[in-house]
Amino acid sequence: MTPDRSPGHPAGGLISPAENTWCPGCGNFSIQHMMKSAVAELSEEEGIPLENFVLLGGIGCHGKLADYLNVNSLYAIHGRSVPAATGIRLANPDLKVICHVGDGDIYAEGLDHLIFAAKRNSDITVIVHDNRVYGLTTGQYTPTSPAGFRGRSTPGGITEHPLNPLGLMLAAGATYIARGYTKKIRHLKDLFKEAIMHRGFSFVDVLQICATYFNLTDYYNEHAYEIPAGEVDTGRFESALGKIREWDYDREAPIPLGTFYSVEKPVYEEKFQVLAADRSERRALVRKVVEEWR
Amino acid sequence: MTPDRSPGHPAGGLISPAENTWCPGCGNFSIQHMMKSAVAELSEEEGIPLENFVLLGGIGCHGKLADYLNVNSLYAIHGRSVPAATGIRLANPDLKVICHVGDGDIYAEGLDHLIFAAKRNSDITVIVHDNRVYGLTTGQYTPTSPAGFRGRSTPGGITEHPLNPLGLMLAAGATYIARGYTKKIRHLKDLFKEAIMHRGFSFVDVLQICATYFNLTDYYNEHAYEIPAGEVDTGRFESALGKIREWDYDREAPIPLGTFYSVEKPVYEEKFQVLAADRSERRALVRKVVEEWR
Amino acid sequence: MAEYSVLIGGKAGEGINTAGLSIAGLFSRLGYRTYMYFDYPSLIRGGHNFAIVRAADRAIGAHRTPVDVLLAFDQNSIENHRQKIHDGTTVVHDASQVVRGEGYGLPLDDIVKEENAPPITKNSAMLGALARVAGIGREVLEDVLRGSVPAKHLEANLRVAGRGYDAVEEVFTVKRGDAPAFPVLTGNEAAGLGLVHGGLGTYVAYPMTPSSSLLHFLANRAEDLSVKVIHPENEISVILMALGLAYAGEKTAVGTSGGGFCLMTEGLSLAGMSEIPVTIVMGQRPGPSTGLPTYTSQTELHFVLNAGQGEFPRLVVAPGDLEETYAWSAAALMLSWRYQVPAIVLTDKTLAEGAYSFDLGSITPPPDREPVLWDGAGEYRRYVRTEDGVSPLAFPGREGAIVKATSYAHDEAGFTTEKPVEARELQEKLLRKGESLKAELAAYPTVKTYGARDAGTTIVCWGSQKWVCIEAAEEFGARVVQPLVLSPFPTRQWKETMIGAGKVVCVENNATGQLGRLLRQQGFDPGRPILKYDGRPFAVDELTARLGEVFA
Amino acid sequence: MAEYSVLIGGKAGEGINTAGLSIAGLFSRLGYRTYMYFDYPSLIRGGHNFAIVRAADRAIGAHRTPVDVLLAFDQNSIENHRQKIHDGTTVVHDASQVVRGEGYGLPLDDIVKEENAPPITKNSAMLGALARVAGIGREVLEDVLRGSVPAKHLEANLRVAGRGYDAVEEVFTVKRGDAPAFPVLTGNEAAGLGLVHGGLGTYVAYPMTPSSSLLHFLANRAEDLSVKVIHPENEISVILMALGLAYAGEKTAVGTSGGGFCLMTEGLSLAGMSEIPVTIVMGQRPGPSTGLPTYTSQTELHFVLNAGQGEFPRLVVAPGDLEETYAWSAAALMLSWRYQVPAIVLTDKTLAEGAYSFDLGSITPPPDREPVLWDGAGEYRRYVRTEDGVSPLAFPGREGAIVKATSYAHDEAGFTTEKPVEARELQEKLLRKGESLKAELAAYPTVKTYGARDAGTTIVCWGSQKWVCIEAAEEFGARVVQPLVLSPFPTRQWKETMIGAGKVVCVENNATGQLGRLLRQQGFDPGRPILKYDGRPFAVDELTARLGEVFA
Ligand SMILES: Cc1ncc(C[n+]2csc(CCOP(=O)(O)OP(=O)(O)O)c2C)c(N)n1
Ligand SMILES: Cc1ncc(C[n+]2csc(CCOP(=O)(O)OP(=O)(O)O)c2C)c(N)n1
Ligand code: SF4
Ligand code: SF4
Ligand SMILES: [Mg+2]
Ligand SMILES: [Mg+2]
Repeated sequence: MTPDRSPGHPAGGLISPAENTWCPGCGNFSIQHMMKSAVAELSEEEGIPLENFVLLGGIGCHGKLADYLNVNSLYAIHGRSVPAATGIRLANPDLKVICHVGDGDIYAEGLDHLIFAAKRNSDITVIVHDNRVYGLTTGQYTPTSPAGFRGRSTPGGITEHPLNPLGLMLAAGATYIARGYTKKIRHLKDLFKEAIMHRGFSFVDVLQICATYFNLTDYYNEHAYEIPAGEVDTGRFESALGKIREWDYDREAPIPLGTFYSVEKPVYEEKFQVLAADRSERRALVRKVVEEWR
Repeated sequence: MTPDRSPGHPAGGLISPAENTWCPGCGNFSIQHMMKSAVAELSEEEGIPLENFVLLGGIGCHGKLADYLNVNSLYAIHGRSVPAATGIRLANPDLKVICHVGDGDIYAEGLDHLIFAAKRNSDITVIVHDNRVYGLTTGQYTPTSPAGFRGRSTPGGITEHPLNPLGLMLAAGATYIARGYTKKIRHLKDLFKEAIMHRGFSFVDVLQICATYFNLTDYYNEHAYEIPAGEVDTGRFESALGKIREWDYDREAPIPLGTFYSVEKPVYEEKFQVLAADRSERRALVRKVVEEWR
Repeated sequence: MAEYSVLIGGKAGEGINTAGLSIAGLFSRLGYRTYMYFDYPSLIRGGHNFAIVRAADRAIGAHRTPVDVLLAFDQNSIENHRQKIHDGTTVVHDASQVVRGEGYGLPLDDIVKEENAPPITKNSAMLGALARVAGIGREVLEDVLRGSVPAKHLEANLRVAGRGYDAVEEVFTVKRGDAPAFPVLTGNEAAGLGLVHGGLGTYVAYPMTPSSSLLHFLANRAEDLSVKVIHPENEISVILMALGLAYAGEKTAVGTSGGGFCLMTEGLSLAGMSEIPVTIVMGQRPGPSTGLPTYTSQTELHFVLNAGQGEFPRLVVAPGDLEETYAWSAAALMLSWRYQVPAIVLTDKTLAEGAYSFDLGSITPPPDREPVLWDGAGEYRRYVRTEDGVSPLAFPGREGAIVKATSYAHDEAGFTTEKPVEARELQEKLLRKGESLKAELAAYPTVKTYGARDAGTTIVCWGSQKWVCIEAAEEFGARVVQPLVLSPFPTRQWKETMIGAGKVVCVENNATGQLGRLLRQQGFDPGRPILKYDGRPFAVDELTARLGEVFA
Repeated sequence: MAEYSVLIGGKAGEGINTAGLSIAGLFSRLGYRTYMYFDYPSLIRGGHNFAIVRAADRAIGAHRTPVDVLLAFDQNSIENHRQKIHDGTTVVHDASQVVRGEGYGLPLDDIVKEENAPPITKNSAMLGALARVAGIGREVLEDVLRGSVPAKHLEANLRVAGRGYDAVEEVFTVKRGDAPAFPVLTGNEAAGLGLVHGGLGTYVAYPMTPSSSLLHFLANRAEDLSVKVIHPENEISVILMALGLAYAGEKTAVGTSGGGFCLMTEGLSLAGMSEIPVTIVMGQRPGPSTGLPTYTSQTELHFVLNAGQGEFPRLVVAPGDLEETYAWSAAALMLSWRYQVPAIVLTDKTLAEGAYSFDLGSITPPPDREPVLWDGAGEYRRYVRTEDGVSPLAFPGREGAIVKATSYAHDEAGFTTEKPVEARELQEKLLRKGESLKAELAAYPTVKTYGARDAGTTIVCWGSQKWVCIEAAEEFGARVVQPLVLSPFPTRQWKETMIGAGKVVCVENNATGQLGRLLRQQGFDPGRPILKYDGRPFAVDELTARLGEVFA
């Protein structure tokens, strides 16, 4: 398929008419626009028809992205879009399935699904809008909030330490692990494209600015850096882990951005590409099974 | 409290009158008896009253242990005993709370709870009866079944690779991580005691023989070995991880048994040891809050 | 009628279920319709399992307490069933296990040793003994074994069966019936086949009694039936994967029991709002909570009718035997797609794991219903308002369509809205689909009756308790009325059917009379409740006695 | 009656909710009872939020469409509310934002700049303007600000408020009423305080509108009220932690809304079987699924009545205002412990997030009920069978007791059983507790009525719609009947209350008439349904019009 097969969907048309209700200064805008560009560019460069992209949204500020892009979408429920994504990919191997999820959404409510998608090497992409706070429910701590964080459910500050989601993903068997930051949009777009094109499960934790409840812009601007080429051997577990552990979402430390891990493994859904039969063929099969019953 | 304060509960009396319905040769017997001894010995050695032990069971063959020991127990639901355990510990800091869970139970159905108990450093002990199969539902694959495993839901064999639960626990922030084997009962008992006495979250993955659906006795006997003293620095993440990765529940490799990791961190429940008030005191507080409302 | 009842009992792990199915096969081969009740506790080896196989010269679907032959592998299999033994009962027992035996003792340990056969062949010895006791020819016995035992074990089984045959005497003579030799299937197997008939592409499930055997059956026959079978990490994942599959165009069903269904309720509500079709096979067992996991109940009717937040239509059907299970599983799947509503096939352990003669030829298949697909004209709007409430479907990957499905209140294109008028219209659209579905169902056999309309006494029942009611009703010349569809409730059909019902009783396997409650809610009088809630289904004679108290 | 209605509108993030509460405070201070309806979409900044504050010289709990004063921070706050403006309405707007303004324009940007005050003080300017328009003295205004604004911001607020005061004229005069200055609380706050009154030790919740503010309130006041507040990873964990806490003796409540409640249903059934008490505050909002997350509905009645597999008693109460919320939250917690059943306090967004004058002194507290505790004699058996079905409690750590709680069918000691007789007895024990609870509730005000018994027309309603019905009923001289307890249903009280009810209507915030369905199920005629299902509660005038259609 050549890129100009979809003239009705220029990249500009990818922004939907839905009214955008994110706060001024919200990092979600960067994610939205970089995902839009990533989709448009992949469609052009790789000849993927625009109708073959599917976005899923969790519930939270992040999930609104499903409304804001003019792309197929399943705006699902809190914490549960990842298994739905696997279902979509199972039904149609041509689809590029991308989950936009939140840190409360997928690291708290639905963490097991994330781990199993990684374990299976389900051929989907998960973009976590990691603002380290529950935005839409007005500011509670999440699994990546730093120790001491005072949210509305924990006004005294939490004593817990955050999860390092990249470390968890590595332990779970994810085959692509990256981190982006909403103030580095070009870099973010490249990560999105890489993740989407990765065969198998791809995971991008995006440090997303929440302008209203947890604005870490200064902190991130000070600490975040793009991993220089060659500094990580993305094919090696130990090398990836070393880099992943450089910052633990808690300590004051340099925050590496980029791709930490990228390997090939058999894709879960491919084992199920059995012959599809239509209904009347299936009925013949039923009759056969009953006739030869034992 | 001196050990002989509980004359009504000699260690022998710890076996309940409930009829035992495990299969002959099942590894659960070892876990039951070693937990019984661990409890009895801790009661004697540490002066922990027997009534301060609470066992929780998941649902599966493993969970029956809750019936089989004459100790306080909450025989809960599939995959969900870990948060109940945290609740128990929150209510009463004197209790030693021990979850007996299954690999289907806690690595599949309820994995998020396990990870969060570790993240919080909840002061409970989790013993996983890891027979790497769903026993009570007659033999399906679990998250620790090896690639190629043919279960009743996957007669063609799975293409997925297993999770390494110890690796996940380390990534989640567990402060005590160990592995036992039901054919090394003395070692198992020592691990149980160590885990129960650990302040904070303790986790023991027990390679448990399922005599009926997945009998790995020969394989384990051949590969399993106790980690020699000093070979792991249990206070160091990297050292623990190296040992944890020696065997990944899949490859043919030596299987280390013993304690991989053991560190101290603040205990989750301790932050909630607020002054307990009785009901009439609480009512006075309510009145005060209303009177001073703003 | 000619009928025979055989109980076979032993320990879990000894193959009692399979042995029971072989006994059913024996009678099938002779031209009888069979039914098997299988009773087992929640353990893997040991304990006490038993199967009661009943065969008759007409359709049946329930057991009776007294048995003609009792085949006992151990002492429990005699002691636990004393009340089933009467003067005419022939007892055959394993003399190596049973000390206080009666009837014929077979030294099974010796027999398998002498025949150099594996222990599992002891079942064949019992089958042989049964054949002889029942005056069934050796050639029929061997025929049945040939049809059920894998080739490499056949010889040993034939030898051991012969030993059983020779060790006892003919007590009575089963005459050849005239039914064809129907295969013997469980309710779960019929459900699986029915779903495939309806167009199933993928089945997703997490194991849970009594629905696990549906998962196992479809997994085992996945290639034969051209379906995909997926077993994910838990039931939340099950329902969400199913919705993902269906959103992308794949006809998908899931199976579970009460505890797993709890975990699916949030996904069910998502299905309701997003209008993504899914069919749930819900096998009831006694709760609350883990309860009696391997036993039976009819306790989830109101739960499935009301599960999930918000108000949305759903199809709930409760078949009562294999043919209904097949037909309504197919119909549920098709109607779920036609109206984009969730469908629930409500079974229970009695039906799901019970085995019955299956007459595929006798089934009137439900009408073929196709989903309404987008015609490709204009701009695609996933939730376009239509008269019957159904919006045409397109699936991602279709050129020209942007398919936006959502859990939020939404406008026609699928974008979130919070406007009061749109919210109201959306709710009305959903309810309109329910009305359309209800209208369509008017042409389906949603309420079935058995017996004479002017009987003057009526037994109302649902699901697996249908056949026991039919048999018990005969003793009283009563009529049986069974709703097949519980939602949308077939109000008109019910009203018409119940005209002149006379004295009414409502038979259920629960403690609170759930169908009775539903009937009252619909404005009907459910009559006197007859309830059983010990985890076991009614036996015909037991129900007859209970009915006697009311009808006397 | 003397009454005033003020609407304040602006963008999310501008503090409209707080401003509304200050307005309510102003009227409270003057001796009025107040009610505030707060309307906001699901977003954090921008959009359109508004509060309608109504004050009257007697108890109220509903809004009316026409307003006396409209305070508009932006254009939307005028345009969206055209139908609320009438001849007598005074409009005050922020002239820096509103271009097509009417009434008084305040240059709020200039004012805060000139006063060197933070933007949030614009609310005080509006409050000042309102005070002047309503003829309320400056000293009252300042008093209210002193009572609500933190000390360090007080000065700036006073200055800005004064600017607002000075910029407009007196239009009417609010006379001093004679009620004491009641504090203004939300339903969630009353629920939290009521739970503490009932003995709450720990509150566990995962955030979800409309119950999040209960979590925030208790977390904020945890020390003041001596409770622990826990926010775990999801709702499954919430309910299981709560059950663990209660098993170990801690009185625990949880809060959620429909989607979260779905995830708690398996734990609810566990509570039913294991007989571990838990109180669930269930705030309804419009579904299905995510639906309209910040709006209101009464759609989960049958879901909460039937959620969870198996059959077990539960207490379901639906308070209709703050005093009922306080009393019944306390009662729910105590009765849940007394009968070892789950209790559900069913609220909705209207009640949970609506604000009302709270008269703690007027509340007749529910009877103090204590859990039945083990007397220490003999061997402890957790599930010993008793006449009323309640087994004495002991908690782990108690010497001499081995406390075995379980999800399985069990014997008296708590060991698993699969025996039919024990299973039946267990089920009967559970139901017996429901009967005992029902008997006890006979002494509670489970059905409330307002208006004359011989009115000849009756409005039935439940929960938050109580007050709008009371007001609308007055126009027709109709009587209002409100069930406070929905399960176990107060059959006798209902029957007695409805004698001579005459023409009956049933008012609900849902599309299918859920209370109506419940009444029919209980054998009562619910009358004509009057339903609203656009996510908004009825306004008094709106309901009056709808009633007029029926009563005319
Ligand atoms: C089952 C369930 N529980 C709770 C909620 C309420 N809820 C909506 S959004 C949200 C928080 C979202 O936080 P996060 O995922 O971090 O997203 P963000 O708003 O920060 O993008 C919650 C708890 C819900 N919708 N469903
Ligand atoms: C919510 C729910 N889903 C499914 C089940 C059915 N079930 C009971 S035991 C079990 C498997 C247990 O496997 P595992 O945890 O490995 O325990 P094992 O029997 O091997 O000890 C399952 C799936 C259940 N009880 N509850
Ligand atoms: S609350 Fe935070 S995450 Fe949500 S829209 Fe506003 S800035 Fe963005
Ligand atoms: S099935 Fe396996 S785990 Fe279960 S009791 Fe038998 S041997 Fe043990
Ligand atoms: Mg977030
Ligand atoms: Mg297991």
